[in-house]
Amino acid sequence: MTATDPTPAARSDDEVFVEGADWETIVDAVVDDTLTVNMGPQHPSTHGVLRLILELDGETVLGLKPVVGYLHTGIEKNAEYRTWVQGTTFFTRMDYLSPLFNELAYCLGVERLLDIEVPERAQAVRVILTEFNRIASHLVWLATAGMELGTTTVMTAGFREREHVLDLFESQSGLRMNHAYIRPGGLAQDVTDDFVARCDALLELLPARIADYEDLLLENPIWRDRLEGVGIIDAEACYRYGITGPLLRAAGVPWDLRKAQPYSGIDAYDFEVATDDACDSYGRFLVRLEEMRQSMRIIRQALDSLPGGPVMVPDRRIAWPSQQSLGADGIGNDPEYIRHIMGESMESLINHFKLVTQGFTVPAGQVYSAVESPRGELGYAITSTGTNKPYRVHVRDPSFVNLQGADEMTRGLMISDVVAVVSSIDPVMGGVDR
Amino acid sequence: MAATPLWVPILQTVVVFAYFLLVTAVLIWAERRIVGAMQSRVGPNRVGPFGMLQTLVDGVKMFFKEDVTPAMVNRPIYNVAPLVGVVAGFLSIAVIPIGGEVRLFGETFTLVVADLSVGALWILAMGSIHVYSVFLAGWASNSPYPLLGGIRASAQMVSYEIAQALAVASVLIYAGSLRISDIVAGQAGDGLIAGMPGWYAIPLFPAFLVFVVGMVAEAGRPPFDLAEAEGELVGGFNTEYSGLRFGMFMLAEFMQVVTMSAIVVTLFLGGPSGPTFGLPDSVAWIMPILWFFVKMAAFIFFFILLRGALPRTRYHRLMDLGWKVLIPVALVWTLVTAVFVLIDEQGGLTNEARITMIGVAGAIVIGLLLAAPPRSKEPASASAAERDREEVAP
Amino acid sequence: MGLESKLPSGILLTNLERFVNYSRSTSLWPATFGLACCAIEMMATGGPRHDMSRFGMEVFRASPRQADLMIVAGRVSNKMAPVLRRIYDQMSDPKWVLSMGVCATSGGMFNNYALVQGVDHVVPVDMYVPGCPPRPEMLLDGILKLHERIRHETFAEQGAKA
Amino acid sequence: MTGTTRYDAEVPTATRGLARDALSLEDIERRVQDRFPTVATEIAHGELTFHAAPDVLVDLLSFCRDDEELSCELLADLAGVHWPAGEHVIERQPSTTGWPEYRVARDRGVIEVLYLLRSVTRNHAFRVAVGTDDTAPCLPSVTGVYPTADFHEREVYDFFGVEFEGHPDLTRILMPDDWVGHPHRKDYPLGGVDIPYEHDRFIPPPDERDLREVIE
Amino acid sequence: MLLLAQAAEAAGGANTAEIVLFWVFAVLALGSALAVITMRNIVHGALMLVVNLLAIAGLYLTLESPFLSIIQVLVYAGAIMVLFLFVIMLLGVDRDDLLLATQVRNRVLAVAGGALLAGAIMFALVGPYTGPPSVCGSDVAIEAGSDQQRCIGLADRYDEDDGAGAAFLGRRLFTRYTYPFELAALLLTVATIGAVIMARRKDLEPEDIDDLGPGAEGPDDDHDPLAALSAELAGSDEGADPDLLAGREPRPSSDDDEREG
Repeated sequence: MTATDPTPAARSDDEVFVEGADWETIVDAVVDDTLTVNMGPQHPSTHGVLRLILELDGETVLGLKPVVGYLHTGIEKNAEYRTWVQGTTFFTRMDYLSPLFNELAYCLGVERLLDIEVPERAQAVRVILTEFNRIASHLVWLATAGMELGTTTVMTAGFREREHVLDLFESQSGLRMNHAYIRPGGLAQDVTDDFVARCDALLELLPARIADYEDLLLENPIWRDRLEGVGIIDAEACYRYGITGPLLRAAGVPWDLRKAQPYSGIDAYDFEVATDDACDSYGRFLVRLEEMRQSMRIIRQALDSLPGGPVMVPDRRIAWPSQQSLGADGIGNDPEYIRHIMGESMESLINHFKLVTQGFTVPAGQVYSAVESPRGELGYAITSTGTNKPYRVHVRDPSFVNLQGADEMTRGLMISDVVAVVSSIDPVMGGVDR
Repeated sequence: MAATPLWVPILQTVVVFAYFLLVTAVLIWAERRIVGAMQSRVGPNRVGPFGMLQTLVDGVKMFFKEDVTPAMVNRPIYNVAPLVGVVAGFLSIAVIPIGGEVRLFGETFTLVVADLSVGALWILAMGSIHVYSVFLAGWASNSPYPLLGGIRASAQMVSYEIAQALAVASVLIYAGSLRISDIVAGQAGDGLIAGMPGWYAIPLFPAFLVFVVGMVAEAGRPPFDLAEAEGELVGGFNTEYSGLRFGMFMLAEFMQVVTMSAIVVTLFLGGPSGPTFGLPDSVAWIMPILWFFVKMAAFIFFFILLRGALPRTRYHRLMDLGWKVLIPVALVWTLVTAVFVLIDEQGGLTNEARITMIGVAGAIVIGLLLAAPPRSKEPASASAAERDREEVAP
Repeated sequence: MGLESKLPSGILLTNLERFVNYSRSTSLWPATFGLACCAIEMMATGGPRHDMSRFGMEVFRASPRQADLMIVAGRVSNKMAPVLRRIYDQMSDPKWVLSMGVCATSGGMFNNYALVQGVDHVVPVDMYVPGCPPRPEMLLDGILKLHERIRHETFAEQGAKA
Repeated sequence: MTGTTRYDAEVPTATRGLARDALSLEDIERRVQDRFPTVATEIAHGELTFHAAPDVLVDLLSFCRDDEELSCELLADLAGVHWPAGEHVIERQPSTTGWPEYRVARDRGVIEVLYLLRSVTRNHAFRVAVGTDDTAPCLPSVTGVYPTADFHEREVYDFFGVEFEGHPDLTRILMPDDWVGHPHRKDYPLGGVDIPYEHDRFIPPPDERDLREVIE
Repeated sequence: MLLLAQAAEAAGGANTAEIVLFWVFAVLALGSALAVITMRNIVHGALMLVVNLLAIAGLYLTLESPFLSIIQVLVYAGAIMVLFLFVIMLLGVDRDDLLLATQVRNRVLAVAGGALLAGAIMFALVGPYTGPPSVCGSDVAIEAGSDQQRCIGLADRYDEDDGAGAAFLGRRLFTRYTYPFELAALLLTVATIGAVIMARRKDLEPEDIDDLGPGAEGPDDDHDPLAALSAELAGSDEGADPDLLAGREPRPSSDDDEREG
């Protein structure tokens, strides 16, 4: 290890400080009358492979240190060796609860570098699908929170509804998760004919189910007791730790990138930013419930005004025509186009061949594109050197940043509250570790 | 007693223990099915009819699974701990009659292993012995999570035992005996109002409530399963256990559910008593068994519903409930019962006076429950939710 | 191994073997070992639509000592590999490992510095389920095939594996 | 909160406590350059970048955070980019795209660290880029200004080896503690790294692996 | 134990079984009592104490007093020992070094206390107050002089009530032994208050912790812990007494009191 010498003087005395070192050294280092408990990386309540090192006095938490990296996949590095389009397939696997947001944020960045405007239909579909994705993600949050707070019924309920959303995704992209459906320049393919009908059916179903959760949980004294006043973090501390998303909104700040820096034409739709002043886990619960409703509101409006037209930019240097009339694979099977490249223009054929094998190139430059993912600001800092591959893509994942607040939120609470707090942060380790 | 042939006590013992084991086995299956149904799932349905033999295969699997003894455990205590739980469980069911008088081969006997003169206290004592199982398991495992689980368990069980004992005390005072058979006999027949059963749950309703809450905590079941607390402490006290020993813990846990249900039925709901619908004597002895089972099943069902519906409580909330609510209520009610019994013994009361007193006491209790200070947050979220729902609806 | 390793071999053992293996296959409790995307699908498999509990498998044990099956659901990083191995070692015999998804099976699309290129480098795998992530139906299929295999294993084979 | 609802309607959407006039990129540029004349600026793709020297970094970020006009509450992102020494233009395709050729030639390798600052109240964002030599990369830590930089700087240290002076606990965050090398540098290979397993066994990289050997 | 209870219930009079049981329990009680003080591991010692308490409960059974026996299990083994173990585990004092008397004064005190206790026991055993009449109560002895054996179990004294001995015990406790009973309750209260003060003192700043003063511990029922505490804070400056701070004082006294009651 080549770490710089951590300066002990910088630590205050009341702060229990545990380094991200090996377990044995931590055990040796801690003071005698506290109990050091290692939660994870394999623990039922740490959302996958998060590891929490807890300093306990009895059951009271004196300090919490998140240790991450157990799911580090090297996606950012991998993407440097793939073309721009292939990048989506990597980034969609990052935060596996909100794959479409990852695709969207990445594609927005690439599109900004390319300086292209995505067709309206593609934008609307992007909004619809990402908002559905937000609902699905919040449902999984509800499910895991329920599991961690000991009510398995909530867990199964969350997964039950999520299945319906995944059905919609599958019908459009062919995959339940990790869709790679949003591509630089538009969508991989147009939505199916029954898309609107499917969405309508979902919009019929979901409000009633969300109402069910409210019946089950809102007035449930144990549920409220577990969450109310637990994991308090105010707006000031949120800024300090860079925390965004439902946590910041539950601290009373209506900060939402959909309003602040609208993308994909989402500012055309009328919706409200859910906020709460409680700053606690219960407030986050309410905010997320409300966000699901607002997402449905957006989807409703987007469906009602779903424009026609292509779902891919007409620029032949980036994509081949997307008005497919045949098949569902959606890749270049427009008979007009095939006739054109096969029979009429050698240059078109070459272009198509190069596009498929090498991909397009993207002008040099650096951009940072951010969307409001279910967990907060999901940003992609993309660097291009003008080649057909990204030079460097760095992902600002909200879970990664939000986790830093866990220590402040849990200090002085009990072990059982740690679970509630971590679940209210809703970290997705795939995003944290990348 | 001296004239009883040897097979009678043997039969009593075997039947009672087999009965409770069987009920426990069915309970485990039923819980998985019922919770499954609550969660729009199916539940185990592959082994045997409706998957009823699922418990059996689980047991066989655990029996044949390797029993790991981690290196750093305190070996003798680690090995003994699960046994203590199972033994205490078996012993506590020994004093519970699962039926009325049975006539078989010219012998008349009750389906109970031993009708001790201190039966009611015996149950409590065995409950307190059971604590050792959880507690020592947690300590002997020599690992943080089990230790925390064990500490939680002991604090929780000791606290709730006090409340439970006080609730039982009011039953004992009311019944005037420690003997289970006397308590059951005292509840037979009509209550104060003709047609109402003479169950102690009615005059001693607060004690009954305290006991029901206490038994959930005592059995360590959701929402009070903090000693196990899968989401927080992995498996709590049993984290380090595997194979057969873990099976024993599971058995002990579920047996406690059955035992507690049986005890509450016996102490508060008249045990096996119930109408026989004028059946001939030759078959009428089945009815008490049936009644007992039905009442017990109702409470078991209650346990399962709790598991399916509620999140786990916070630990200090559990302690608050035990010390600040249940114990005072049980204490007050024990005193009230004692005063009531004393007045009754001294002068005797008319039935009307008793009913009035019970009514007044009940009204006070319910009034207190309703008048409890509301929670700090305003309870208006639901209305807001409704409003928003209407807005969103297409 | 469990108790059966202390038994003498013989003709009676065959029936016992069948009975015990049937019990093991129908009461295969998974360890909660979720890693990445696949873990979500694994949870969905336990959810209402696919319902693993039909096969007696909804008892996800948080403590590896009480689990029979480790579903390696997701990519295994080099940092995670020792933990995974340790959890595998903590499981009591007999135990089975199911590698869920291509990342766990072979590293999948992430052929890079960070990931273990196949979890079989770390623990012995009994069943591979392809997919990225596999659908719940695929996982169920893999589990059922594993059940079938467990039923036809002999004690000697299980002992040799451990 | 008062009233009957927790999501009350009287609060203006999205902008409670926020809605002050947004600054244009030029305004921000002017504001910063008034204070730090040495800082170079660049506006491209609709984004503003300040190229600062390491020694003004902490001052610049403090200014951006505390300044009444800029008031950047959030350090939204902190990313590293490695520009190794030498010339690199890889697989350029002017024939198909027609975009101008991009060529980078550096006589010394640089690790560029990008700080993305965001103002919630003013709703603007801009970038501060700081470069450091890639042979002994070292930058001042900004955890004193933005505590959120803690994880970010650990990540950049982990991936690029940049030593952040003044960071309270600069250890690896995503890679194992005993990992050798900084994997996101350009001179670090994508895969094929030898991974030591227990008992000093090595699993060869995928392309050199003999499967018969691995499955024992 | 269940079978034993049955046996004891059925046996009625003295017979071989009872004698055998007596010896079994007696040896168990003595052995476990020895083990309590010889075990190196505190938790093992505490568990031995549990065994000891259970054995004594068994002795009560052979004396035909199931009520007392079960109360022994319920209160001592079930509640008090669990609390003891709880404290032991919570504080993590299961280490050997704490078993060593570190100060000379402590050793002297221990020896002196032990000698005093031994003397008292010897005095009680061989002194003028023992003998058959004092066991049974003089009136019983005269009345039932023909049957000395039954006198031991006091069986005929509670023949009148439920057979468990609860009513008899209760009557005795609230008539003849009222004052010892109340005294014990008082002592327990004082011990509890003392324990609360001890616990509260932990929250104070280290420099504020010093001696409570000798008067604070005494059986003074008007003692107000908060007043003492505030007086403390106001600044009585006697030297800190480590024994007092370690919380050793209240527990033995409460223990003794309970045994009396």
